[in-house]
Amino acid sequence: MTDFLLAAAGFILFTVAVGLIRILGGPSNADRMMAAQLLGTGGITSLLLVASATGVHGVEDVALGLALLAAFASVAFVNSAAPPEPDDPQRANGG
Amino acid sequence: MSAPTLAGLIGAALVGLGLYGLITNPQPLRKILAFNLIGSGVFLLFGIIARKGAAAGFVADPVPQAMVITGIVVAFSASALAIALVLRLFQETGRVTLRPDASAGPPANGADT
Amino acid sequence: MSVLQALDIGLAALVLAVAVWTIFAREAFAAVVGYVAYGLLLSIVWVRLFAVDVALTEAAIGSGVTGVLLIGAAARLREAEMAAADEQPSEPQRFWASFLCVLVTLALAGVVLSLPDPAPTLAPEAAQKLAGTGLGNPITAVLIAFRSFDTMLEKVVLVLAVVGVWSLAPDRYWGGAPGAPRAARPESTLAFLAQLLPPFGILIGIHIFWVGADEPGGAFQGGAILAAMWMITMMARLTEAPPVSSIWLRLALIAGPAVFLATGVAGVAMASGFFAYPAGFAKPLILFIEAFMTLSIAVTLPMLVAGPPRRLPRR
Amino acid sequence: MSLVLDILTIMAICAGAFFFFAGTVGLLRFPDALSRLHALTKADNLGLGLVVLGLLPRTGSLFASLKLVAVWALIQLAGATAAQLIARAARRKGPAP
Repeated sequence: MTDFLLAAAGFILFTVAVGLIRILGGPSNADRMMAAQLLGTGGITSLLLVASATGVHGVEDVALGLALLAAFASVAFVNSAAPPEPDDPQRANGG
Repeated sequence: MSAPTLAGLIGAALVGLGLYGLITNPQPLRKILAFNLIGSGVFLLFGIIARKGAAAGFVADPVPQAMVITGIVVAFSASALAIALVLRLFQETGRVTLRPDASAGPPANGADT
Repeated sequence: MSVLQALDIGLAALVLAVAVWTIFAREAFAAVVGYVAYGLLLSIVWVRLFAVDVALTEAAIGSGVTGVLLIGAAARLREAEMAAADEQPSEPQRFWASFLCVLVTLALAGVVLSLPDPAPTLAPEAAQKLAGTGLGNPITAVLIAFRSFDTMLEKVVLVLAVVGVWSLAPDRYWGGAPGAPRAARPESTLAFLAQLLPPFGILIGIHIFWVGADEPGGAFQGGAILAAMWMITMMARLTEAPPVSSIWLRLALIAGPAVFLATGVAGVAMASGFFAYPAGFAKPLILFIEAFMTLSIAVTLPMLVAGPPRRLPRR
Repeated sequence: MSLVLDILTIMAICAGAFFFFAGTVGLLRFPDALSRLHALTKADNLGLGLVVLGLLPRTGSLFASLKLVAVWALIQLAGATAAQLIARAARRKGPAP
């Protein structure tokens, strides 16, 4: 049973990670964010499986914290599309 | 190879990788990321010492773990300060270069000096 | 090779791959997304090292406040960073840099491989003194009882970082509110999330702080989650960042270190010395200190992310 | 009884792993951002949900089981809102070309 749980954890982690590494290159920032979101869910899943298999206690709270904050990167990404702050130099002369 | 040793080797590789990024990446934000990689590599080295020091019924030595927790919080506050500095530099000059010979860029609109 | 070993090696390869991406990606935004993913993978590594407290800290700080801080900065600096990317160092410089880095890595790897097993450890001492504190979680005991001075100073570092960030404000904004990370316009989806999440988040944050006495958790982890909850209400424009001149904000920022230091000084009179707790009262005192520390961390982290004041002060 | 539970665990986790696989394949193969998002949310909802279902018999206490269910519920919420937000950003063509 332990080996099965570990194998499942490895399988899930690797499918989502392959997705992440492939998608980090783009095409768009929205795609990168999606890949990170998928890795977040897959990561939590593998964390629970690994903890259940290796008998580490208290991992539910780690998963709970990660699940609570899962949307934060995406929210920050969407907010970052906001227009520049009034004090920022114009984007056009940034270089 | 045991899990702690493996984690220690990743830690060593992360320190090297982060150091390379810190030296060669010209952008300040990337340097901050690289510096954080070095930090997490060092934390992992602490982690293996903690795990290998498991004794007295504990799965790992609590002292290095507590130091890593302190370290993570301090690393975050240092990164936040560094990013605030970079953003201020950008506000003032419109660029974020660290080259000493680069003169101030186009005048920033409305920024105080 | 067992399944567990295969998983460990795979996880190690993955962490390294994402780290390499973070260093070598062309665009800053892609590197930052890589770094956020890296933080999540790292918390799995910490669980494999049986360091659940550290995994919890990494999860709470790494995926909440750090992500918001870095993604916001990457978006604002996009063009400027692109321009700076042209200043790549020359070939020989890169060669010598990589040479140095390989040397450092090899030296550290040598140290790792030559570590004695079992390593020198303070676990027996910690276990022996743990009973005197009444706590069940040795890491909380180390943080708040055995190395309390260290932890108190670390709180001071957080306050100093806030002072440093605030001191970057242009003069005319001094006393105003920070430009909190926020949406360009109110969005109903985001507001929905920001209304639904905090009740659960506050519950979970306080739970993690409270169980920290006996199980993995504690003031940092709980405080970081509470901080994230305050931040999402600011990001959804449901709340505004308070002006830096607010007396309540300042009191909340220093409450943790101040109570900690006061308790430590009181130890000179009430117990055996500086930062000593009177016998029998250790656990309630530790929880008392941790409660204020949780509050301070919950206020400090969003202030660090929000940056210096960017709004004119109200007169 | 425990054999039945073990079989349930194995079946649920296998099904969950399949949804993660499908989600990644969708992320890599679908032509546009919105369909990729569609594939992604399936993995969020069903992948994690089925794995949590499979792990429930293995948790020691009722409280731990409740926490697992809460993890799933929170990921549902995060996944649904993040998908909405990313979709809107993608339709605005995103912040960067």
